[in-house]
Amino acid sequence: MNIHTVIAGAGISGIRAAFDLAELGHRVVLLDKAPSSGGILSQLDHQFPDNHCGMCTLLPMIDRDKGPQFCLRKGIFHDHVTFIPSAEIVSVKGPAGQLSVVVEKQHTGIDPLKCMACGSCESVCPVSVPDGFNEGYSTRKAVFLPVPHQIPNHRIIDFSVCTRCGECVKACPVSAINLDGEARKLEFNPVNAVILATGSGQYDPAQSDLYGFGVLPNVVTSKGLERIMSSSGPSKGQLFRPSDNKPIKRMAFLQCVGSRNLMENADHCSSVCCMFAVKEAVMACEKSHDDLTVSIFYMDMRTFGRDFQRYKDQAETSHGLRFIRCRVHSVEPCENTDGMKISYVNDKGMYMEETVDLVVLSTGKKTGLTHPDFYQNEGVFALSDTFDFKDIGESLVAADVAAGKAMALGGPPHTPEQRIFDTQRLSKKAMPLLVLCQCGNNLSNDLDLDLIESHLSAMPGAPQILKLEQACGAAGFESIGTALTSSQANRVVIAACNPFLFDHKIKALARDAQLPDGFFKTLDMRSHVTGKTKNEQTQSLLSQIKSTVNSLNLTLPVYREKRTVTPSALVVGGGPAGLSAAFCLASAGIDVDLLDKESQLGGNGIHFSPGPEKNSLDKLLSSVTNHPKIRVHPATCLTRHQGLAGVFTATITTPNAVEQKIPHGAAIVATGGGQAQTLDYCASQHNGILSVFDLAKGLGDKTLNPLDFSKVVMIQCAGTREEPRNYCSRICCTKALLNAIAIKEANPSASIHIFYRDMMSYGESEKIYTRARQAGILFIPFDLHKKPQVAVNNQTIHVTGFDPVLQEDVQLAPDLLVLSTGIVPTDNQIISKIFHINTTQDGFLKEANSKWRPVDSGREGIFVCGLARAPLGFQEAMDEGISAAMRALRILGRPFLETPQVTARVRHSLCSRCQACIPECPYQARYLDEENGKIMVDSVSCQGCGACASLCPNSSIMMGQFEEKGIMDSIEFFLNEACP
Amino acid sequence: MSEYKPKIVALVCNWCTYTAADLAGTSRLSYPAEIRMIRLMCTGMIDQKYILKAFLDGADGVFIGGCHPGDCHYIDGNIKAEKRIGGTRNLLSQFGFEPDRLALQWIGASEGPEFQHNMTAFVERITALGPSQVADRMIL
Amino acid sequence: MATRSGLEKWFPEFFEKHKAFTVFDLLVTYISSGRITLDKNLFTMKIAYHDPCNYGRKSEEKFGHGYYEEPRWILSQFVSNWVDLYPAGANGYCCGGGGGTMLTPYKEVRSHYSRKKIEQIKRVNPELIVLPCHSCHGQIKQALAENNMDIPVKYLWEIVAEALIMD
Amino acid sequence: MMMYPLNSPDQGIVQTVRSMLQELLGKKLADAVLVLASNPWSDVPMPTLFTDPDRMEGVDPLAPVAPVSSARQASALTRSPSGKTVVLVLRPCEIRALIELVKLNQCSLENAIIISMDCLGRMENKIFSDEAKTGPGITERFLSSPELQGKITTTCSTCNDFLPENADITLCTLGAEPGHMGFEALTDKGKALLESLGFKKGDDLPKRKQDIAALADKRSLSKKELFDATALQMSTIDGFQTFIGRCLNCYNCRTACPVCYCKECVFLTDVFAHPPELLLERATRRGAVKMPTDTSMFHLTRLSHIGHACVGCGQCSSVCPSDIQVADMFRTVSEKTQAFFNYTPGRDVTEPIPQLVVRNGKRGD
Amino acid sequence: MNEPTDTIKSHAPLRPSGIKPETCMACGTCSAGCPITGMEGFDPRKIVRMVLENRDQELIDSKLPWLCTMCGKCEHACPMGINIINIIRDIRGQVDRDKVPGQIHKGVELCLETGNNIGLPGEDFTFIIGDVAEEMAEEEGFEDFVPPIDKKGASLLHTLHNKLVNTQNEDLVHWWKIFHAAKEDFTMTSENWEGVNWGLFSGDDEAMKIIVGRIVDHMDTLRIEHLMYPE
Repeated sequence: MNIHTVIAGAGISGIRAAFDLAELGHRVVLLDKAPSSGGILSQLDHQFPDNHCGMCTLLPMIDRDKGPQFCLRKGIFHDHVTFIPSAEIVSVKGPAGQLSVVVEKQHTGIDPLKCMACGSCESVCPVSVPDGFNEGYSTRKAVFLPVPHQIPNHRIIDFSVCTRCGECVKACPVSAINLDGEARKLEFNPVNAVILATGSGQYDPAQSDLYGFGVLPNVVTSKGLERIMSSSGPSKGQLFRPSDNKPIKRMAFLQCVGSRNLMENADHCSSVCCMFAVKEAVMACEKSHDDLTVSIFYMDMRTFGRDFQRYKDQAETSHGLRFIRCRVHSVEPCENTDGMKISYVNDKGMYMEETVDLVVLSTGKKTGLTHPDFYQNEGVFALSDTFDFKDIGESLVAADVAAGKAMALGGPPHTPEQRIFDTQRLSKKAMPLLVLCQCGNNLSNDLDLDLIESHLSAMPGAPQILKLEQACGAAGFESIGTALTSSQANRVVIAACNPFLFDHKIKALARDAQLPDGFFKTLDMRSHVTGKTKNEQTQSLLSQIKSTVNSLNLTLPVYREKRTVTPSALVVGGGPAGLSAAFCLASAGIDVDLLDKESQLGGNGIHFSPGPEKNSLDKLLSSVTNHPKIRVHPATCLTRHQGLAGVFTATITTPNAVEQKIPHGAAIVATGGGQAQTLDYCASQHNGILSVFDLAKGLGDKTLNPLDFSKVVMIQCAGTREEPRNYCSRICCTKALLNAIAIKEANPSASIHIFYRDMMSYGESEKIYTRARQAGILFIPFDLHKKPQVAVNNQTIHVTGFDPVLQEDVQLAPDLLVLSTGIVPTDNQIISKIFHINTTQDGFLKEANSKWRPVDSGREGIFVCGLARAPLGFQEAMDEGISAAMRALRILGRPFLETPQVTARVRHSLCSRCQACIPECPYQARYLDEENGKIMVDSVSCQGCGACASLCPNSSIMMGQFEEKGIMDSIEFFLNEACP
Repeated sequence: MSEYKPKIVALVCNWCTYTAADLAGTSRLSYPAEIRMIRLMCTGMIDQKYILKAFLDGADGVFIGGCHPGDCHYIDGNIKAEKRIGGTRNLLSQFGFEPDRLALQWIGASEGPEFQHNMTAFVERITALGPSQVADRMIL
Repeated sequence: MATRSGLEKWFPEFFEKHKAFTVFDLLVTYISSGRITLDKNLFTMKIAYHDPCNYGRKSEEKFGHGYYEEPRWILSQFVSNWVDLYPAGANGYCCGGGGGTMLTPYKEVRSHYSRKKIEQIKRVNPELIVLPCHSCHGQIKQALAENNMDIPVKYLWEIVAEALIMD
Repeated sequence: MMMYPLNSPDQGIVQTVRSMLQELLGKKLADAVLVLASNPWSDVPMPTLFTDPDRMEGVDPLAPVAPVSSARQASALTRSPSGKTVVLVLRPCEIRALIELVKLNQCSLENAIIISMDCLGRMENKIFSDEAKTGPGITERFLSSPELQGKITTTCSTCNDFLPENADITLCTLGAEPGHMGFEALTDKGKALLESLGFKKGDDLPKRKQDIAALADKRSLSKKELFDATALQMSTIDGFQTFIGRCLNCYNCRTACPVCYCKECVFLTDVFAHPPELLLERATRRGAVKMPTDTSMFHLTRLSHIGHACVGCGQCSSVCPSDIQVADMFRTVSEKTQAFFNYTPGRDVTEPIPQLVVRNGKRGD
Repeated sequence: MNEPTDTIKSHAPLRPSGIKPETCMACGTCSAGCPITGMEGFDPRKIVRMVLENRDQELIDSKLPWLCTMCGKCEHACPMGINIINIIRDIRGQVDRDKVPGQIHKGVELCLETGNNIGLPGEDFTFIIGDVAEEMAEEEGFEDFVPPIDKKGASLLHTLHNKLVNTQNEDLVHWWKIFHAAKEDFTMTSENWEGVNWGLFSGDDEAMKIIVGRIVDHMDTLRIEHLMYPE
């Protein structure tokens, strides 16, 4: 099989990049150094804002049948993605497009093809070592399951601790263990591209003598706490103190451990730790029913995501979290208890000491990681800032950008698989074939298969039965194939173990037999058969088989709507996000209509002063305007948008008031934002009071001269990060820092004071903050209840503030006062109505899911990016544009969209048109076809949740494979099992 | 008459609780044999008829397991289910069904132990309640 | 500390003609070369070791090496039950008498400072405290007395001297 | 609230009302009127749609009978926009049902004028027919005879929602001296209509408040008795089973029910079309199974589908060929369902249906 | 407004990392870790802040620099590597000598005058040494011990902490015993025997240099090869 892309690192970014490309029809090899997929997220069950998982939201939504339809934590199963665990790329050679990629796959001791995951090996292994999955808070054997919930769930051997005693080899019933194997080299050639998504490690706090990590048992890392609170963790989700399993009453988080520290060579912010800590604090409070005091010791709470500030505020008010602005020096044990003492200086400048039961270290990213030597080879794309910590949403955007680069190297044009169905066979009465695996006779102790066989033959719609010694092997599958050819069976139930493993093979069987995939069902004979006695287990299996056979018998072929996709895109807004989206789409061969209400493209970028940002925008602008695939519509408004994913129509009004219709397959909304206005701080009362953006512009175009300013005061968060605009605009702090540095560099004698609440120099912009301090700029933090006061008297600006370090008032009379007023979206009121998409309470376009679907709107085929969605920087906006384009390509990149198997269908003859199902659909996949007076399902947007079906009182909605009758019958079978 | 064994139908969502059940299964965390599990894509898919059917057909308990709020693969199917099931429980309670016989629990994908614990507890609870009043009636 | 930095700063040529040793260097040399032998049965009580700032942090910063390992090596040669205070080494607490504060009239501040040392000592509860600094010796003795704690304090070289086996 | 009293109208109450409705058409204030009217072919008045005022001689909206819930007819009339103004003369329970149907997009009130009345109840068809035969003017007789008023259905005699809500005009008889009545405007639309018909605003009917309170007390008391008894019977599945024991799966109740809006009931679809094997298997397991099957399932399902929306009209009981007091069960159970959801059917078109909308109360547009 | 140039900030000695005090982000680590934060207004972070604002004189006039033990625990954890100890020492050095509190400067003066910090006359010193040595010689194994003073060509120079010849004579013998056992050819000096250099604490580089110079002189004049650092 041709491999188009090899992706190293199966963390969330790697998975996303893999799905991106797989959805475009590329074949992808995804590998990970670890024996499991999911990266750090396999250990983290909960993500804010809802503090639960939701990882499955990442699964492909278009052409769902190609992807897995179960929890992503279990593993990666996609027709176009091959996952190789315990493997690393060792070399990449050759030109882009024809790379030769050599991968080394570790020998893990257990042959996955033989292993049946019985666990006998583990039970006899004499070794016990700390379990890394639980951050050392539990133990594991040398042969172990690296991630308990993952599939395939065969164990691996950790040869670094294995004593080679051979007990496991003896215990294995299927001789799957080989202690002497060696790493294997696999070569993929030719490969289009390689994506490096290997991620970052975490700073090891044991390397510091300050925090007592590794010495004091109740000092844990944030990841450690996550494990302690996890259901799959050492205490099964109970929040206990590691040293003595006592409940925790007081907990302290220490932020910036290993970050923002020049002495650790860490002049960066790790970006995610603040919100991570707040989330964990909230979870801990919830777990302990708020019988817990949590203190978070911080320098700046970096709530720079659009919705983070409110999340933090909410956490503070509802759980009484204490936020203490002081970096803690070190952690000391208490006398006579397992508690710890922490000292700090409070906001009154007083030295305080307190005792806590648990100290959580918010450890930042690891430093000093280096790229492999092939990193800069042509065709190798590392995720931007591979080694940085990023919020999930941002990681996905970065993955999309890398996938976009890989895609640009060319891949297959999407040629959907042409499935032929044996209509004659399908139209016949349901004839099921039941495959009963005897698992090499291993099941005979637990199950009486003969009895099952005899009982089933008496059942109405009785299945033809094929008993196999081992269904999972190649021979087994061959026999099933033969049985299908030689019989008229048109439904298949395979009762075996580990059905997840069969996913691929079953699809192949279905293809050969010319039957829909959904006509094949697997039944897990091991994990889902309950009961203690053989009789109980046999009965349990029997009723499950009956129910499965029955519901399959009732399953009808799905009418597969083929919707021909209009292969062009609409991009609304010609700022950085819109431009980069348009260019990405055009590069993939898609026609783009780019609309901007202004006559000049560039959005906020037109004010950029000369520099790298301006250069890259100019380059993008010229690429866009000169691209043959892009039609630019300047000074044009969008007035109407109708249709469904793949077949939209937009109505636009040109400058000379002509209406025009533009058909397109997907739309990207990038209508941008601008600087907010404020009335605070005497904003408009003196011409020496400017906004941070106006100052940047003035310094850039030289209309303002730094030498004119001798005393400068800047106030951050002016009118923002408090209700009603309670969000961080993300870029003002960095802009203010750069402004200040520019002034100071040109005019070293100028004094500059910056009043700030939390300096949001996240990630690498921390370096700018450091540089600003070193330039002699003075920073004074303030709280909402002690804002600096500004007055304008006799043409003089007076600023009075309070310096909490000195505990003194500061009086300044600057000749320039700069306010960071933040960012607000433009036009979203109208645009959200035109597209029928939602906005946040602040008027930003709301994405479907801030973590997992960061640029999807709630409606399939419409994507949101840039400032219209959230405040962000120039590069971030361009990246989001690409991300949106990649999402759009899932639709635009294929000639037609097909109905997946589990999809709602309306039986119009029954439908009363009450329309209750329309608002009930979480994907806006239902609509009233007014012309025909029918309720319709947009079968592309429908994800098969069935909320409509359960709602509809006269069952006019059918869910493919989950028909009401089948479920009702199953209930009846289960409740009326006759003892065989 | 041998020891009373309740009949229990579990309607579980594909993404979370079924995954947890699977994890419990593969982790060899055994749960009571009385449970008969039906996998649905989402708890939001649960028609009230399924619950009525189960009780009228002699189930002693109906267990519904879904994703935690906020966790739903389909955004809010679980919340819809919660509301609907609340109504059904209210209805059944008027006909003398103990409300405890119908349980709705959130069990996340990685919560294998929770699944086991919940199932065991539910079976215990139902066993303590004894057979449903429908048992051995000829109604349907 | 003062002498060494003074020499390095103003008399760099000193080191061309002479060699200088710290107390640890000498003791390590004497012990490891067998020039002195120590009685291993004399110090069996629980002994806590205190790191003076001068030999630790400041030495580390000024001269690139903190004397953390050496004294512990010396102790290990003849003391069976010595323990560290927590935190020790580079993050250890000053006795409270550093920086010449023993010579200032701010006794109250000094005692306040030494409460940390006392807390540390209490957590370990030793029978003897050993340290290699005259200042620390004075300050810790004083602090113990102020806290009514009856724990003897000895110089590192003092217990070496006491354990000498003379042939 | 505005009362337009009519003291001792010459023509009598029935004719007064009739004339008023005729005038609405005559003055082109409405395009059509849906109202109960007798006709030569039926012994009970039937809902009738009039466009010609001259054909309205049989109009008798206050007649104590309702052979069918007019809500269904009203719904059929307004299902899709006709552009015509229709006057709907409905009982309070029928309006409530109509409001529920509006929420389910089964009809629209956009161009409707709703006229309702102080509802003193209705008789079963047979009783009405018998009483009507005893002499002329059954309606007028009913309005003034406590004895006849005692012959209304159990549902009506236990109904304390006898005053209309969401109507434009109420035909008021409660509190009026015998033979007197009043027109009450509940909305601006109603007020404008009455005034353009030349009615004069006046005082409230003299005893109206007392009469309403007295009737409410009486009805509430009997309602409580009925509900208590029914709830007791429903409190076990055996009691329920006994209650519906005679059910023959005719689905009359659901056909008559004004809020059971499905085009085709799910019980008539393949979901409940059991093959013989299944029926036999059921019987085999239990040794005996009552036929027809799924009757319990039917009633419970209906309760769970529309319990929240039951407006207590009693049509289900009236149409049951097996004399099952379906309405008693429905009303008793639904009262608790409605309390559970804190929902009152028919109160307000904007009140969301509890089981349907959970998406942050937000409907897509 | 022009920045004054000769400020503590401007000449605050840099740590080897070359970090300027301006790098301070006022995170509070130093103050949180200093055991005397809050005592008499002492607060390392505040001191750094004042230095950054060129409020040198306020610091020089205060007793704050004299409260600090210069232990360096603050610096140890300082994420920005600010050299707080040297700032303290810089301030101490700028204090008028007659305003240096307590014994520190007096000791320095005495040392410059008399060769030791307590102004012990030479004959008293010789007497004490002799007396203690006699006592020690009574112990088994040290019978032949004679304290070497001003021994030319000795191998090792041994300076003394003034308190050993002052209040704590009994502690003189430990090193003598060790040297004796190790057969070390050491010597003390009769003049300028002081091993402690309080110029370090008072911030007095000039005095410090003189006192260190005396040791160099000893080594040269007595032709001693090795020096045991006093502290």
